Amino acid sequence: VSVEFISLFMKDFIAQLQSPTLSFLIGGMIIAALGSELVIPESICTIIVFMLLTKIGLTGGIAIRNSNLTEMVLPVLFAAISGIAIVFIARFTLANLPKVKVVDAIATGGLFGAVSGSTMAAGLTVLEEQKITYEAWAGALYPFMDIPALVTAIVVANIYLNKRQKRAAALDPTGDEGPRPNRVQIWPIIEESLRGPALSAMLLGLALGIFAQPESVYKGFYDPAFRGLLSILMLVMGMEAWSRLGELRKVAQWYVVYSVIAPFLHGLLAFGLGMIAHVTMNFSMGGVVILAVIASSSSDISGPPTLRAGIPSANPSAYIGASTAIGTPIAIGVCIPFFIGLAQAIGGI
Amino acid sequence: VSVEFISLFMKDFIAQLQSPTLSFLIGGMIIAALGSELVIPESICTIIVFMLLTKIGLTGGIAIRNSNLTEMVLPVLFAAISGIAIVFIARFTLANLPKVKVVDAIATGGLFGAVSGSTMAAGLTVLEEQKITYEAWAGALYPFMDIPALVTAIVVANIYLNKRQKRAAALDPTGDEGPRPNRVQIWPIIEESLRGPALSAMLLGLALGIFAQPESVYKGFYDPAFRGLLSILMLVMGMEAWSRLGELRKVAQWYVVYSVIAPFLHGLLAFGLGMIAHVTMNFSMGGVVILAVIASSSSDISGPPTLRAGIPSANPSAYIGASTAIGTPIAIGVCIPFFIGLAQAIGGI
Amino acid sequence: VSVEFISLFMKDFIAQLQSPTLSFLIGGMIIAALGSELVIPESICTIIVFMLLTKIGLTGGIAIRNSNLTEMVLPVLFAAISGIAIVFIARFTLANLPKVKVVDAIATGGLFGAVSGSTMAAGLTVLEEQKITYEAWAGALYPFMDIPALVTAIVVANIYLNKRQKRAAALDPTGDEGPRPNRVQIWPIIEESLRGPALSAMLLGLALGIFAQPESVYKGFYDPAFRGLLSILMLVMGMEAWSRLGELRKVAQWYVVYSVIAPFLHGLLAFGLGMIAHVTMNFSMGGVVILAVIASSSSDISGPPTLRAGIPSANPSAYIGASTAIGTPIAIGVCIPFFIGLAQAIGGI
Amino acid sequence: MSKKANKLVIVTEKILMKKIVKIIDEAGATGYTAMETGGKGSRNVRSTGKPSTADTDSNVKFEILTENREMAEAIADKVAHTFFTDYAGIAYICEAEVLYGRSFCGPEGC
Amino acid sequence: MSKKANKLVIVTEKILMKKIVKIIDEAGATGYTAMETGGKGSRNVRSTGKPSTADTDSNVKFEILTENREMAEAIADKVAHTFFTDYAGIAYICEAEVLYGRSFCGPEGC
Amino acid sequence: MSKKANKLVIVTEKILMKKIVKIIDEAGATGYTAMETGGKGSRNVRSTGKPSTADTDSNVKFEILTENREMAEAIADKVAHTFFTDYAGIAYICEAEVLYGRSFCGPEGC
Ligand SMILES: Nc1ncnc2c1ncn2[C@@H]1O[C@H](COP(=O)(O)O)[C@@H](O)[C@H]1O
Ligand SMILES: Nc1ncnc2c1ncn2[C@@H]1O[C@H](COP(=O)(O)O)[C@@H](O)[C@H]1O
Ligand SMILES: Nc1ncnc2c1ncn2[C@@H]1O[C@H](COP(=O)(O)O)[C@@H](O)[C@H]1O
Ligand code: NA
Ligand code: NA
Ligand code: NA
Repeated sequence: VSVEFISLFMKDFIAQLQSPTLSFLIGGMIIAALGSELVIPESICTIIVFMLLTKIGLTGGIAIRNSNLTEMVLPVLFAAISGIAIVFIARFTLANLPKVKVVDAIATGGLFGAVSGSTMAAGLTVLEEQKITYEAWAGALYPFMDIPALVTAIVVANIYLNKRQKRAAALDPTGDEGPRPNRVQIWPIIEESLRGPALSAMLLGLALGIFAQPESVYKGFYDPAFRGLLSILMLVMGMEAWSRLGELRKVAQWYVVYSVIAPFLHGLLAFGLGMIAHVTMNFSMGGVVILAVIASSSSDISGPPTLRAGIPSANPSAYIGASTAIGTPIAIGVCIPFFIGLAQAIGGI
Repeated sequence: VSVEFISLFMKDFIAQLQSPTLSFLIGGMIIAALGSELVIPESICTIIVFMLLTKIGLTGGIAIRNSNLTEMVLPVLFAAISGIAIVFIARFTLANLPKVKVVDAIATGGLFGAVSGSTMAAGLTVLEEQKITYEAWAGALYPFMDIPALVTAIVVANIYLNKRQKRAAALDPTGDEGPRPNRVQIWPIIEESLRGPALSAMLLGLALGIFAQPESVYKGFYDPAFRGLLSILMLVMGMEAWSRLGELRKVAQWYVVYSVIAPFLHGLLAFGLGMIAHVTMNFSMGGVVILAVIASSSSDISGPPTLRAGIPSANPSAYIGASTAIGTPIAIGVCIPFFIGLAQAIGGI
Repeated sequence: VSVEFISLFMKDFIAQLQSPTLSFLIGGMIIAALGSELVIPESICTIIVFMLLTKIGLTGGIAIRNSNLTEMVLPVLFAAISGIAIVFIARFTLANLPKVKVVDAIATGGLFGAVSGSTMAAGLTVLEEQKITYEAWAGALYPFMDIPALVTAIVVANIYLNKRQKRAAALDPTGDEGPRPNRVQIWPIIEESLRGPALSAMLLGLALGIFAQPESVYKGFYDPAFRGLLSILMLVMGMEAWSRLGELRKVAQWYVVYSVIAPFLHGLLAFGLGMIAHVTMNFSMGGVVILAVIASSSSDISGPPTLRAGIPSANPSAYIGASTAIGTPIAIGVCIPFFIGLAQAIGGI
Repeated sequence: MSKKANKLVIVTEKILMKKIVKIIDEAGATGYTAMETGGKGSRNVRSTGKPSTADTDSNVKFEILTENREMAEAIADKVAHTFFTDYAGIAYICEAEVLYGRSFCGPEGC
Repeated sequence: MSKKANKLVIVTEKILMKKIVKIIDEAGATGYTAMETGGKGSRNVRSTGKPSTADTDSNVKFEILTENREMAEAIADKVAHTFFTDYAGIAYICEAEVLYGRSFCGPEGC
Repeated sequence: MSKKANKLVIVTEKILMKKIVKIIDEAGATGYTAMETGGKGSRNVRSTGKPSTADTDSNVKFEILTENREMAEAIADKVAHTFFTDYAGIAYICEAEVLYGRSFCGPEGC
């Protein structure tokens, strides 16, 4: 079995690296490494992200219209659990490593717990290329992992900072109270993430899919353009990944180790939870893969500004560098094929 | 009959609000109201407007090639009449309301008389979604209403200003002449409007449709992309409408009243004229609706700068606020369904 | 025969000016001449160029996969020869004309020797519109003409400048050496051109076509969008051409003469060489036309900055003005139809 | 006629834009001018994960003309103390002389 | 070597761009630098109906270096009197010292 | 507290951006602010063939705050001598007073 597994897996893996989605990612890293001056304008990236997430939302919305929501409960729950768990994993592993500031570690956990719309889009596309079916509403799991992760990270970080501050005040001979601890409001954080460009595009699509009749533009515009636009975005992410590698040098080596291992770890955690839903609620294997992929992904658009505002004292070069330069390419280029291979080998699909 | 009319109309109305075009407009207003940070880059809006109007022009041009122009005469004439009439309506209603500056009112009339390419595009699309036929050259009516309205507004405003100035000079004891009245040249205004990005795209498409063989790109690119791009633009206009509401607070309440009523009034005026053409020259009912829709629309791209330059002393917050925040959403979201419903109920299509 | 040729040719010529590609170019020049304020945002031009060249690259790459490379040898060789020859033509004709600075002339030669991706795209499209077949890898000839031309120009210019400097130093009574001649490194120039946005997009596509499986996005996205995007780019180039005419007035009249004649001359040279490949290696007539078209084209994206950096003392208004304002429209609007007509008349296709 | 003024310049990270506008307004400044800039300093952080294409739009630069130096310093203090420990930023003052500016000298001019 | 100069700064609405360039040229200035800005003042008007995404590109800012103060003031007067009653705008002067600038000190340098 | 400083402004062609950043860094400046500008001078060259839509983005403007005037002049000299014979460009100095700036006064403030 294990031999068959390996062979199946490797065969598959190579094949998937040749898929448009992944090959453009790799292509982007290569041309950036070769110092190409190719630039995809920011406005183009913005509109691509908008279209990808609106399309994912529309798909979900149209699907939800005629599907019983009870089967969403467990996956949604597991998405949230994964998002929260990932933050604590970082808190108790990365944060304790030498030369790693605790707040930076927590922020990094938050970013890796949050979801990257583009990574999810890549996952969905590769699944389709592999003719693996999944629940059309699977994309809608996004916010249920994204928001809990960001909220947890910001809360945990501020609790930590307040504790440290109190301790400092206590030791302080003058005995004066020092700046009073700032209490974290949770709702504003949730609001802010919901308002981010990526999530609001997705939720807009979802709402339109549920309440309006967007089928014509969906079939005629958003759906056909999806893969092509994604290929451009993958190129950009590849180039970005390379250009951000430098930033990582400024921070502790451990971030490199973390951002290589974490995507797998997080993905496996979610994959495991997904399998429970697969067995109990026959959540499709495709859905399990998606759960694993969004868990292994780390947020690129909305996460960073939210964390920057929520944990100002954390160093963005640390968490953004880790996720953009290593986390994301690993998630897209390695984890997607890996979890699909895993699903195929296990689920025999 | 009237019962049937109402029922027909309401049924229709709800259905149309679910159309991609209108639902994206409403979606845009809602997410803006919820404070979403979603942004569609300006460069994207620019190219979308270009493609929509080029496509409308191409349609018209290709159609005109093999259609006798005599049947255009009456609709064109009525378009011009509506455009001019709308300005005078504002001059004798809005301008006389308390707290409303006369020049502001005239400028507002000019903007509401002028045409919004995107509203027209929305109208054409909803007509197609409703399988209602119209003359392919109907889009070419645009400039014949747009330019007369802007020219009239600027001329009327300047005549008014000069009069007032003379009166002031007369009362002035020192009896000196004061700054001599500035005479308005009409041709430069026409030129300027023709040169605006929206109109020149439309006319370019028209010319290419008539003189070249653009069918291949038309069928393969401009036509298929039309609805999808329009949906994005509608989203933007919805967001804009909401974000401009604030500006209106700075100006007299009457602008709100005006911009709610005016689109209907203007549309009905044009609808009536259109019916004459329908009866006498059997101008299609679809064409009548388009005439009504462009009359109820107010210019968003080329109109404002033209008026700003032509009537500098008018307060842009007044006329732009009124048209963008209320006039346009009413025209797209209410007038389009309304006039289609009217046509269906009357014309029994 | 010659009568038949002329007739064939003229008939053809008119027809081709109506093709979407060329009619948009002409349309652009006209609306610019009429002072239209239409603007296509720079970010849109950038992404269009990216998509066109990626598509050309993909086509080539996919084709190369299953085609023996030996048949590419001769065309590649001829491409390089043309590129180099064009520089020397400028060096020994334009450079000796009154009021023309030698370095400016050499730079101009370099720009006209280099290749315009958009002109090539236009050529390929018109060929397809005319149902004329060509080797799918023909687009890959681009760099083999582009780079040699730029390198030659920069080398020749610097040798000239160093010579002149030495002479000056020699005459100089004080006999001091003066600034020591700066030696030209060739490799950096090659690197820089390869890194330019246009070429790297093309090479990226090529690589992906060869090593990955991009067929799905190629068929579903890059290929169908090609002509439409090209039509927009043609419009922009037409507008640019007109707006740059002014710059030419600042420089010697001879640039006008040169940029009218050169495209034909260069095209004919390459056409002749192409015919050799046609006869000896049965290189398709379509391929011959492409070779002629890229020879008659002059670089618009990557060429100028490379030359600006490589020959700082040359006046960009001279070479950019000449190529953008006259060279490019002639190449696209006249040379493409001309060489297709020629091929059809000669090759009897 | 003209009126002496202090021109306070603040360059900082773009995501602080709204918050700094708030501080400026609260300080009672008659207005401000804002533009996108890029740059490099002691901390050269990019505060978003968005692919940043140009190197000229990661920061925002504010120019605030104030009549008295106190207000300028008040704004600078508030901004610096609130943000400059955690965010990249610099603040400096130049002398200027306002010739026209309704917000500054009222509609009748300086 | 260097040359004292006046730096006239004009911030106003974008649609006036061409007209102000004309005034600057006619006044005989040797050049100008223009950039997109945003901002807020007494009248905070948006002069187009175009969806304006950023808050940093509704205005244009001109910087004009002039040798003598008269020219600077002449330009400011002309611009202010022609436009500032109806359009948003401000004009102020700073002192500067030009080190290099062909347009300013001729090719041989300051 | 505050610290007197010289603000060196360099406006030149965009394609020189990277090279000028290099010069600034080598000169030991603590930082710089860069932004896109357009403008007109004695040579009004467009140094690329790219369709340039706006008239406000053909140039780049650098603002470098330096503690001593020597460094400012050194940078200006280097830039001017290397580029201003062949490229459009201008360089001038203004006085400024830095209130806050970690790169400038260190983390503990000016
Ligand atoms: N010496 C300087 N001259 C001009 N601008 C500077 C200087 N130092 C810092 N800046 C600007 O201030 C921002 C923040 O600086 P810092 O907080 O030191 O990273 C930088 O991104 C630059 O835009
Ligand atoms: N106090 C100020 N400081 C800096 N810029 C200002 C100030 N007041 C006005 N401005 C600028 O001048 C423009 C026009 O001002 P106003 O005419 O007062 O609306 C504003 O949009 C700002 O960009
Ligand atoms: N008198 C001036 N005032 C402000 N900026 C100037 C002036 N002269 C030149 N510039 C700027 O410096 C750049 C290069 O000038 P030049 O080298 O003379 O073409 C121009 O593009 C302008 O942006
Ligand atoms: Na995740
Ligand atoms: Na109207
Ligand atoms: Na060539």
